[in-house]
Amino acid sequence: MAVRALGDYEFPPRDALGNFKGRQLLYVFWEKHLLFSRPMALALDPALRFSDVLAQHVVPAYRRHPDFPRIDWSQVRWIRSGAPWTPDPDKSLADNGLRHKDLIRMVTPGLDGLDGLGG
Amino acid sequence: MSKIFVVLQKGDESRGIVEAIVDDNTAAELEEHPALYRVTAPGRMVIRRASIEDHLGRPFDLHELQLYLVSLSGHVDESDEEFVLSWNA
Amino acid sequence: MTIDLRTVSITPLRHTFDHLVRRMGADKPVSRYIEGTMDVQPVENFHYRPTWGPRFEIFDPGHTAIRMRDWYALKDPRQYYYGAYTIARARTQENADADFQFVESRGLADECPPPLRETILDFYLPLRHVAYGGNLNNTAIGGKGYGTAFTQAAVYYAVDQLAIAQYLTRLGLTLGDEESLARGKRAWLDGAAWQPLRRLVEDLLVQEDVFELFLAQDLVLDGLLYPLAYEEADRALRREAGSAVSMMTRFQAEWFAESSKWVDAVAKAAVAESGDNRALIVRWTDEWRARALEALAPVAALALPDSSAEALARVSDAFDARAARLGLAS
Amino acid sequence: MDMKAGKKLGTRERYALMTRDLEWRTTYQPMDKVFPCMSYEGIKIHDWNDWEDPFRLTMDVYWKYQAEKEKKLYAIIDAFNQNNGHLGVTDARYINTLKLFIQSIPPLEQMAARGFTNVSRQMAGGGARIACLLQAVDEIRHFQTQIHSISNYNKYYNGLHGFVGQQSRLWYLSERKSFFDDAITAGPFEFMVAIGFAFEYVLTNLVFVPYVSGAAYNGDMAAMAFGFSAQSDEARHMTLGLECIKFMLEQDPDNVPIVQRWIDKWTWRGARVLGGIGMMMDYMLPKRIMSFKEAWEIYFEENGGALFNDLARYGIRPPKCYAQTVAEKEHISHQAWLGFYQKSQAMSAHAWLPTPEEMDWLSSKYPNTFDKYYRPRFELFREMARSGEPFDNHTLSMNCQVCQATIHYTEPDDPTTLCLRETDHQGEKYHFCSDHCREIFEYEPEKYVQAWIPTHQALQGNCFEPGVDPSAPDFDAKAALFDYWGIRDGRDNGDFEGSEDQRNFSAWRKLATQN
Repeated sequence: MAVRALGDYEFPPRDALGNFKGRQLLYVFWEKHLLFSRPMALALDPALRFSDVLAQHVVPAYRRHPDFPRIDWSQVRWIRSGAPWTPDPDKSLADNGLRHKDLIRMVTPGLDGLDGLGG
Repeated sequence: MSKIFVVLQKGDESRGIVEAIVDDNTAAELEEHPALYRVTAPGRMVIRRASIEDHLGRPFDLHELQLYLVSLSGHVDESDEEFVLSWNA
Repeated sequence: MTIDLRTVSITPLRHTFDHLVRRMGADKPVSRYIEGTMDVQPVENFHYRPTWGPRFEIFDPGHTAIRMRDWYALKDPRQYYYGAYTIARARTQENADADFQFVESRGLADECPPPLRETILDFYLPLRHVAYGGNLNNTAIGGKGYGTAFTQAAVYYAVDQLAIAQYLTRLGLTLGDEESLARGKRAWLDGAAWQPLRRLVEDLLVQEDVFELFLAQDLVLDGLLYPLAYEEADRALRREAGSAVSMMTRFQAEWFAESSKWVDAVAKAAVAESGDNRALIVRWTDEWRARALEALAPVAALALPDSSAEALARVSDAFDARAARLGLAS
Repeated sequence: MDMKAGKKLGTRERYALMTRDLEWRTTYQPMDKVFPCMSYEGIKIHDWNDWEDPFRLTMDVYWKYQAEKEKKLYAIIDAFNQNNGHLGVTDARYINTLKLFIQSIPPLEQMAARGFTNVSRQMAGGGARIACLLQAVDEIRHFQTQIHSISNYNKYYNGLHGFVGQQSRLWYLSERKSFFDDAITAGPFEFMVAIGFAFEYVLTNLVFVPYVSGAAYNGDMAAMAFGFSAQSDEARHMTLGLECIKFMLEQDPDNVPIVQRWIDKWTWRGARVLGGIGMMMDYMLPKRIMSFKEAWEIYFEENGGALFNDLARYGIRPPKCYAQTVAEKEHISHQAWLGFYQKSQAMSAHAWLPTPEEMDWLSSKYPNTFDKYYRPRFELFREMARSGEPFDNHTLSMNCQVCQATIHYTEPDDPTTLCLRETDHQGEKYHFCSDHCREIFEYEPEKYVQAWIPTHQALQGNCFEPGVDPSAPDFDAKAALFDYWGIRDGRDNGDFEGSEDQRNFSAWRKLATQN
C-alpha cells in the first residue's frame, strides 16, 4: 500500500548511504547475551577489515561478559538476514559483501549467556 | 459479563458519590487505592443525581462529576438525572 | 520522626529552565505564563511530513507570508495561560449568567414590545453563524500558526467565539424559541441582507495564509462587527427595548474590549518586525476592511433602519484610528 | 446553571442548538474545499447528524468547573512548594521519574493540543469538531500544569532543566516523539483512532492511574495533584474516543477494515510507548503501588477486553498485538530498565540497580521470569559496580525504524532471543523490533523512511549545535553531543549512587531534623 495523502507523498530515505559521508552502517549483536541489551550500531569505512571490526569494536564491547574468555573463536558462526554468513577476517567489509545497514549476529556454540538463559 | 468501573479522586464529595453509587447498584464493589476510589459493577452502573444529593445534603449537578472523576469505562449516557455507564456485550 | 520541612532554608541550584535562561540571558524566576508558553512548541527533527499537507513540516512558519525572527514576539498582553484564561472566563461567565437569570426570572423579555423583539432576533441570531465561522477560523490559526504564544491565544479565541455563539443562542431562546433560531438560520442562508456577509465568512474559511486569516477575521471583521452589534445597535435598541438585550450581550461587549488587546499586540509586533510585514499587513487590512464594511452595511440596516450609515461611519472611523495606532495607516 | 432557556427543551436538544445547529452547508465555497480532509483516508461519512455528543458541556459550564479545578490545583502546588514539599518524597531516586516525565509527557500533551486543534478544524461535523476543540484546550491545560508542577523540582535537582528541546534531540525520547509525530501527520480520522481511542481509551489509564497513585504513595503531592486533575479531563476524552470510533463503524461497513487496521497499528505503537511506564512503575518508584504486569492485567486485559467484546458487534476484533502484549508483560519493564541502566551515562536522569529488597519484590510480582532471567543480570552488574568498574555500555544503540524503541525486546515466545526483523524497500534495508512494526512499515513505507533516528543522525554528524566545527583540531565529539542533548556531564547523568542529587537531598533533609 502507498500512503494516502493530499498531494504527492514521496521523500528520500533519511538514512541513505550517501548521508554517512563515506561510511556505512553495521549492526552487531551477540546472540543469547542480553546482558548487552541491544545490538550496537557502527558507522564504518567500507575498506575496514573485518578482523579490525572485531578488534576495535566487538571485543571491547563484550569483554566483560563471563562467557567472553571462553569463546572459541574458531567455532564462532555468524548470521546475516536470517542466513548463515561466513566472513573472511582479512577482507574488508565491502569485500565481505556487507551492505549498508546490515545486521550480523554472532553465535557462540555452547555459550548461551548467564545460566545458559540468554543473559 | 464485562466489568464497568469508575475511578474517583478521594475526598469528601467523592465519598458521598461513591456511597450513592454503592447504594444504587447492588452488585457494585468498592476498592480503595492510595488517593483514589475505584468502583466496579458488572455490565452497567447508574449514578443518580438524587442519590448523590441525599448523601451530600446539597443540590448536585451531574456535571460536577467532572471535578472528581479520574477514569471510567463503558458507554456513557447522561441526562440531567442520571449518568449511566454500560457495555452492550 | 516528624520533619518540619518549612524550617529548611536552602539555596536553589537554578531559578528556571535552560530555554528561558537562553531567552532572557539570565537565570531568574519567570511567570507561569512565560513558563507555560515560551519555546514549548517543537521546532526541529520532525519525523514525518503531514499527509494533509506534504509540502509542510509538522510545525512550519511557511503557512503565512509574514516572517518573524522570533515568533514568540507575538505575546499575549493578558498573559493567558490555561489557568489564568479559564479563571478569567469563569468570572465573566458568572456575571453573564446572573444577567440572563435576572432577565429570565423577572420576565424582562416579555416587556419588550413584540415587533422590536423580532428586530432584535432578526439582527442577532444570524450572528450565531458568524461566530461559528470565527470559531472555525481560529482553530485554523491555532492549528497552522507558529509558536505557542500565538497559537494558544488563537485557540482561546476560538473557544470564546463558540461561547459567543452559545450566548446568542441563549438570547434567542430567552427572547424567542427554537423557531426563532431556525428563522435566523434561514435568513443567514437565504436572506438577501445576510448574503454578502455569508460570502465573506465562507471566503475566509478557505483562506490559506494563517496570518492573513488572523487579520481578516480577528482584527478586521470582528473589529468592525462587535462595535456595530454591541455598541451601536445595542445603544439604539436599548432606547426602545430597555436593558434586557444589553444584559444578554454583556459577555460579547466585555469580551471584545479584552480580546482586542491581544489582537492589537500581535498585529503591532508583526508590523514592527519589518517593512515587508508591514506592507503585507497594510494591504490585507485595507482589502478585508473594504469587503467587511460592504458586507456589514445591509446587516446594520436591519438593526438601525434610519441610522445605519452614520453608525457604520463611526465604527469605521474608530477602526481606522485603531489601525493607525497599530502602525497601519496606509 | 446550564445555558437554560427554552423551558421545554431537554439537555440533548438544548446542547444540539448550542453546537451542531451553528453550522451550515456552505454554498459560496464548496464544502469539500472548506473541509478538504474529509475523504482522503477512505472513511465514508453519510450523515453527521448521527454523531452522539459524548459529554454535553456548554462553554459556561466548562469554564465554571475547569476554573474550580485550576484554583484547587495551583493552591496545592503553591503550598507544596512553599513547604519544601520536595524534601518529603520517599527518596531522591523518585525524582528521576519526574525527569523522564517532564522530558516525555508535556511535549506529548503539546502535540495532542495541536492535533486536536487541527482535527477540530478538519472535521465537517459540528458535534465532533466542538468536542475536539474542548479536548484541544484541555491538552494545553495538561502541558502547562505539568510544567508548572515540576518547575519547582527543577530549581533543586538536576536533569530537568533542558526538557524543552530534549524531546526533539535526545536519543531515548524519539520513541515518544515519533509516536505523536506519526499521529499528527495522519488524517483526522486516523488521528482520532490513534489518540482519541487507542491512546486515551485503551492505554491512558496505564499512564495516569497507577503512576499518579504511585506519586501520591511516594509523597509527591504536586505530581499527584496535576496527575489527578489532568485525569479528571480524561473521562471526557475517553468518551470522545469511543464515540468517534462507534460513529465511524456505524456510518459505513467499508470503514470497518480501515478502522481495524488503525486499531492494530495504534494499540501496538501505544503499547511500545508504555514500556517506559512499566520501567517507572517497577524500578523507579521507591514505594511501589502495583507491578506493571498487574496494571496491564487490570487496565488492558480486563478493561480493554470488555471494550473489544463490545465492539465485536461491528465486526471489530481485538488488536492483532493483543497476545504479544500479554506475553511481554512479564518481561518488558525488566528489559527496558536493563537497557537504561547500562546507558545511564547518556541520560538526563540517573539510573541504579535494584536493592536486594526490591529484587525480592520483583521476584514476588514476577515469579515466572524475574529470578530466572533478570536477577542474574542485575547481580552481575552489582558485582561489577562493587569491583569499582560499573558496567557502562558505551556503544550506540539500534532503534526500530517504526516505533524507534531501542531494539531490546525479546521474541514473544523466547525470552533468551532478541526479537529482530528486517525488510528491504527500494534497495535499502530497514530493521524492526517486532512483526507488528514491520507490518506498519510495509503498509506505508513512504512515511517511515523519513524517520529521524537519533543514532543514525549522530553518526551522520547532524547532532551538534549550529556553528560547531567537527573538523576543528580541538573538537570533542562527546562534549559536542552532550551540549546538543542539553546534558551536563557528571551532574545530570550516570548512576544515582554518588550523584549530586543524592548528596543534596540527604543534606537538605538533615537540615530539617537538626540544628
